[in-house]
Amino acid sequence: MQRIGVFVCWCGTNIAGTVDIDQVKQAAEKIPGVVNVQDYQYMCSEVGQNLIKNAIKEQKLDRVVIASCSPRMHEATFRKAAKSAGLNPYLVEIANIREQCSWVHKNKEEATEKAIALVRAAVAKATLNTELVPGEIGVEPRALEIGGGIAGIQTALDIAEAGYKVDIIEKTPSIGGKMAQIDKTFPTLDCSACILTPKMVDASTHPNINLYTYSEVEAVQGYVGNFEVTIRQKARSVNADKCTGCGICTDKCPSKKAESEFDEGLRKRGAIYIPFPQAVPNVPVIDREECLKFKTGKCGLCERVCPSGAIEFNQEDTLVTQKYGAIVVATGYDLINLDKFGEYPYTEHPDVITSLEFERLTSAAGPTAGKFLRPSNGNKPKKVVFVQCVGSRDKSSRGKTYCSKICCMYTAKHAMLIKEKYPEIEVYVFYIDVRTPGKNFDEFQRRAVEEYGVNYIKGMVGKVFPEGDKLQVHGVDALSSETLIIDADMVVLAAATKAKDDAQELGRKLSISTDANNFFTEAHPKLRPVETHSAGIYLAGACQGPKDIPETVAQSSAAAAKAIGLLNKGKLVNNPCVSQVDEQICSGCLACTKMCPYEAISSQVIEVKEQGKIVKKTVAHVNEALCQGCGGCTVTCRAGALDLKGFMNRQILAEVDAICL
Amino acid sequence: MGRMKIIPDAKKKELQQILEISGENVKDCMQCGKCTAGCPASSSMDILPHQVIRLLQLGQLDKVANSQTIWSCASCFTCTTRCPRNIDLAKLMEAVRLTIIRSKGSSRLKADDVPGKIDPKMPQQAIVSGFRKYNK
Amino acid sequence: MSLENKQISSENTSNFKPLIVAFCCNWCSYAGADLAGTSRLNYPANVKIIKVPCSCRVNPNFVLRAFQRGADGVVIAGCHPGDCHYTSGNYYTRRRFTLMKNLLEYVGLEPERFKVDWISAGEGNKFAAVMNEALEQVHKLGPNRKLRDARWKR
Amino acid sequence: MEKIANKVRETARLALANGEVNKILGWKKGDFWYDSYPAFITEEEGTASLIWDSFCVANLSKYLIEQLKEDIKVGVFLKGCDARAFNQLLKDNRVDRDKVVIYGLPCPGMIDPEKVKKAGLAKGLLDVQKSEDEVVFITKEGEQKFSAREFAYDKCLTCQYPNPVVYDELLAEEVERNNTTEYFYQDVEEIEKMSPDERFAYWVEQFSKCIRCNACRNVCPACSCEKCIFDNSKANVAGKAKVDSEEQFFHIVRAYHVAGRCVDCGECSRVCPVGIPLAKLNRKIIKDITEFYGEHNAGVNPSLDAPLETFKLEDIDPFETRAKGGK
Amino acid sequence: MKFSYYPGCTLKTKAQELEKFALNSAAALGVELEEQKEWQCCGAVYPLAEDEIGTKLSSVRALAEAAQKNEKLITLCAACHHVIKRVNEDMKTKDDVKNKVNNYLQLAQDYQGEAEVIHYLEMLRDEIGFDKLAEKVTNPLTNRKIGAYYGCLLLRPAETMNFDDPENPSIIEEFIKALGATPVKYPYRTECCGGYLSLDNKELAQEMTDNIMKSALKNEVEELVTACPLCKYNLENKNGKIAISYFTELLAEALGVKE
Repeated sequence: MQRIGVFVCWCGTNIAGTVDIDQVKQAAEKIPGVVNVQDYQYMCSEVGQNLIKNAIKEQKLDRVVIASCSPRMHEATFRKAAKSAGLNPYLVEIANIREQCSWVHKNKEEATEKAIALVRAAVAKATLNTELVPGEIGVEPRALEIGGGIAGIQTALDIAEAGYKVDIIEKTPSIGGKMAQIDKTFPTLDCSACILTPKMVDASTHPNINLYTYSEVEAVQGYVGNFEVTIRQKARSVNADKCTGCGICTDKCPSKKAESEFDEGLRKRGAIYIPFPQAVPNVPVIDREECLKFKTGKCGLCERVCPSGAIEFNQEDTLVTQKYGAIVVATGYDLINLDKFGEYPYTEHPDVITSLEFERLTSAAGPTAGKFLRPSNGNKPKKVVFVQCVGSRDKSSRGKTYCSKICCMYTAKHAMLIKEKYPEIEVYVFYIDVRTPGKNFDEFQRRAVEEYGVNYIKGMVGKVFPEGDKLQVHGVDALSSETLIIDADMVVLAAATKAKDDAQELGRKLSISTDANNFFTEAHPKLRPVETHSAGIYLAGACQGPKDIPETVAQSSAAAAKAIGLLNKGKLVNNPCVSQVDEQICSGCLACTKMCPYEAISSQVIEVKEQGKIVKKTVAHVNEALCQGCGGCTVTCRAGALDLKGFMNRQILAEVDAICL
Repeated sequence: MGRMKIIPDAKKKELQQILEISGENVKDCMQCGKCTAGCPASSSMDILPHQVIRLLQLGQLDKVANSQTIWSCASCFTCTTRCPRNIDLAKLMEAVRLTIIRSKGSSRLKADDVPGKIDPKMPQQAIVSGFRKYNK
Repeated sequence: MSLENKQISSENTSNFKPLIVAFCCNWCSYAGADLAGTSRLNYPANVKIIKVPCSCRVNPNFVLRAFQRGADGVVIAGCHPGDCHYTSGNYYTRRRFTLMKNLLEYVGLEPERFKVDWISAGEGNKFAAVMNEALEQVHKLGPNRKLRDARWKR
Repeated sequence: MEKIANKVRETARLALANGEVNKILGWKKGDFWYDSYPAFITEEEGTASLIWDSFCVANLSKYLIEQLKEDIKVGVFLKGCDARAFNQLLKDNRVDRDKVVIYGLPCPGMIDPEKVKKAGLAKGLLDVQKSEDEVVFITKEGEQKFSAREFAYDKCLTCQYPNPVVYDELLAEEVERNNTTEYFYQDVEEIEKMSPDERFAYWVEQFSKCIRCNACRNVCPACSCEKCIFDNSKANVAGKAKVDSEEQFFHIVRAYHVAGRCVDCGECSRVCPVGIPLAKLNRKIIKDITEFYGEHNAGVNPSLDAPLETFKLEDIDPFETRAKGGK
Repeated sequence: MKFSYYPGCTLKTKAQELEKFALNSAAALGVELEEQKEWQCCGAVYPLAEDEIGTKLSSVRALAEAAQKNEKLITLCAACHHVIKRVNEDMKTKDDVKNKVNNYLQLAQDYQGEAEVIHYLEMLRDEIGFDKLAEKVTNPLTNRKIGAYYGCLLLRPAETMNFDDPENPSIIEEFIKALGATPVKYPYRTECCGGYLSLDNKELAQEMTDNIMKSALKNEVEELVTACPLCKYNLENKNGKIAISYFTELLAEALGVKE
């Protein structure tokens, strides 16, 4: 028979006000196996903890049940106390009689009755508790950065500076991301390229950083400290070691029909191309869907003109597998597709553009060399209308319910950029609310109104009617309740931001969750904003939710700090509440291996004695380092050969029985 | 004429009835004005579509019921289709119209008036629609 | 109807104090229950919670055992689909208990007696509401005699 | 069928003779007109006793688990439903495909002796012969012909897979059966239509007959655990007292354990000595799986994931009471 | 190809051409439109109130008849299409409406939204295909610049009507192209003509149609087509410069079955 001690906490009046402590004590004393019952005002205090420690030693307790607040609050505290008194911490059980009893029930009699039932259940479970010892696992001192935008670059630089190796995987041919496309940044209006390009160069030259551009995550295996990631390096068709970046191939390429991704389709590019002049690495890539050589077998001009023989048409995708201790996800965002917003004829009319296209149109390195001209006819516009919240804060099926967060500020920036270069252009901004929380943000937006004379109109645009060479904008000024018609030359739409289309797919590979909008979910919205529910995987930037550059950079450094902290540990202890296989009972059907979310169960062949003979038998085998302890396999296992330590079938059934007494 | 101060009252029984008949939740509206901006009939409305919802949010049903607006609405569903908050304003307009014409003797269109309003080319559809919209 | 079931149904129902056993996943629903506590929301004391790491740890055996031992209602609460701490545990819960719930109804259990719901760590309100609703419905149905083992007296 | 029966015997004899297999698993005749037993034959001459008639209903695939523990190669005769069972065992790693030679027998449907007895035709019956759609009862007095459907097992009436889905050699032409799917879940729907109390009363009556003989478990190709949880005292669910609650527990869990894995061979109902319609539980689950997750015929395509071992993000969610967001 | 056909009142009186040409063309295309036996007026406007049941019954009768015959229900008049399609959606999704209507109607079998409602234009697009239609044109309407006037009722609300992109539709333009004519897009083609306002507020209706006609003129539309008798009336009433016809008339002409 076990020697169980029960400790009932008053929590001041928090518990004692609603639960009759004496009655609970009396009831606990009657439970078989309970040899010592004590109460105290604050069991979590040092005095309270000493009470427990002394009882363990003096009464030779081998199980401890504490009736107190939620285990989420102080389970760790009490386990530590038990450990210091020489008791395995997993022999401690908590009966939650505060959050789930005294705080939610008013009737003292009923609350007391329930508290007793909860204590009974905790004792029933504790009776069956066993000593559990966590194992130790090593940590691979290398981090992986998925995404090479500003978030990825910042995180990688921070980790590299701390002395750890970092690999950056970037899907496109160059690092830089959205920030590289942006002309100026708010709220200071400094040039985006001027502040980003040096960081891109730093990342490419840092001895601890290795770039995998034009690459994607193929598969992820392993667990915190020991991830094994397979990286698919897509065939660039150009040998990066031989290429000098001279650019002759891109000039000579006869196919110039493809739309430049970097210039948002406002400019054409060749089939062999460098995305933008400052690209890192400065190595071209062949777009095989556009290239004449790949399409027709003829051409091969680039190969002939390349002075260093770097063109390799027969290159194939290569797979690289690498071990990492930590992973930071920084895959960024996209703008939503505006096809369904036919009232703003974005797909029909070239002078209706998105905000990202606007960035390219005002950029000195953009298709118009920074001259702000109408895409339809190359003339300078006289009136420009900005429409905010296109698809943001939109509950309908074509939009996103959330606020895209960055549009108020960049629209003010766009308006100012126009006014600064061309004060004579009339600028109108339709908005629902202007949201500018952030250092110097509101001042920035007010400057647009007060100094630059941008016309802010609270209201939306109903429809844009192309009339002749004008865009007739039908809107409303909700403050004066007047309907407006503006004969504009250009309309700029602040399209909602969205998570990357393949976020869910990547999430599945990494075993991290996404929210209803496909943004990755942080472990806690306030207290663990850069961690995920999967240990060792962190989030940075807009892949977690809409974010501007300052916030992205802050979060990136935070994620880097978390990753560095992990890599720095060298060793980790794992959760001992993992699944175990009863090999005698296991029939080897391996259904468990199929459902395990962590691929922690594999099969192994063992030898067993059956009727005097040694026979080989296939059984399931749990990798305790991979198992996270969800317990899902225990239900898949019909025979009950799989059980979860700390939450064994017998323990839970005992709790059910005790509660139903 | 001085300006009256209104007392917001979103719990009024009549208002609740409007919300029930329409099945719409006016609280969802954030007053972006897109309904008004796109309304083809707004020129003959004394209260603009987004103001209709605002007044309902404030419990000022009377102002809406006494407006020309509800009779100018052609139920063209342009606002319904574009509303970023999924509010069907056409249904709210209808609900307000119904509370008026459902009370006895309050039909807006009397049978006797019809001959004066139609011409030989006018299709049945117009007359039936009109009766359904203006009469009970 | 066999003898033992008759005994139960003749129990005095006027003082009926239903018992609801709730299996709550550690990461979402148990935390949601804690939040209900921290927010001092009220729900009846007849709801008793058993903590499991994930809703996918709940074996149909546990549910049957609870009914066997006298529970009048059973609730399984887990993270919302997509939010599982273990990424996909609750998707299995959803499939398993979609079938199990139908099977239990097929052998005659009233649908109101067995529920599965998704309650996040931030949904203290929902936790209280779900429990209140479950209790109210079970109260209407009266004491459960189905699947119950008459040898166990509560 | 007799022609095919000859082929059965010849095939078995040859296989043993040329050493293709060490043992043959088939059927042999019992004492009565309706009896047939599994036959385990290792000698050539033994093959003469093999039969193939309208009473070869027993599913032989599950015997393979035991047989294959020896290091031998076994030849086995499998009908459509038996072959699905074999696939399910294969999926559960309970049999080794390399150690089995399957002789497939397209099945014209088996005759239910109970139906014959009920019709009062059993008396003095010497032999029963079946051809295509007709069944002939032979007594001393003479012959009587009936439509075969009248006397077929219920499970055969709704059978969707009369032809083996896996075999090494097919011993006859594939058969065609026009069983409509509308009829398919009639038994389940009858129960679904009842009120909860009626359903409970129905099942209590059925379950209370249970004598826990485990015949259903032993015959079931999806019940192949080395040690059943109900025999495992550590699992703490092994209650076997003769009380309703424990019988209900057993039968509900039994049905759940074969969910998505039951090949709908109906053997559980057939072998139950007290006549509990166990298949109606299994078929309820099959019906639900089909409705919720799409058709899944266990044992037909062993490469498909079992419904309870996988999921889809967009699976129906009967539990979402307060939807997040939206109107 | 056989459909259950619901004509509606206006087609039997003021809009007889809409129907006549539709039936001629259907015959030429090998499509059988079987007119429902005892159809009743749909009410011309969809009852927007949640508590309206009586005004939905005639639509349900038509739907139930089509469902019973296991045929798609085809409509011609935009208003009828709008009403019947939306009532069908209610019968599919609103339990309250479903129960009340079925309680009232006491049909042989409860109606739960089984029928599929399609507009004649959808039939041309989805059942026949505009490419196939183009092959059957014997009298192509070459060199005619035709504008589509969509109006409201076919397009909106988008999710229920599921007819075309409500802001940038293309079905009628594709139809015009299939007949060999040149479709002209003009920005007001989906704006409201005023509908029933022409009964009670003629000035407003006038203003609304003026905007549409101006937009059509400016974009050099030579003739307009529509599927709605009331739209046709409103547009016609105000204008002499652009001819307005039903889309079926164009169809009949192109198929050579106008006379």
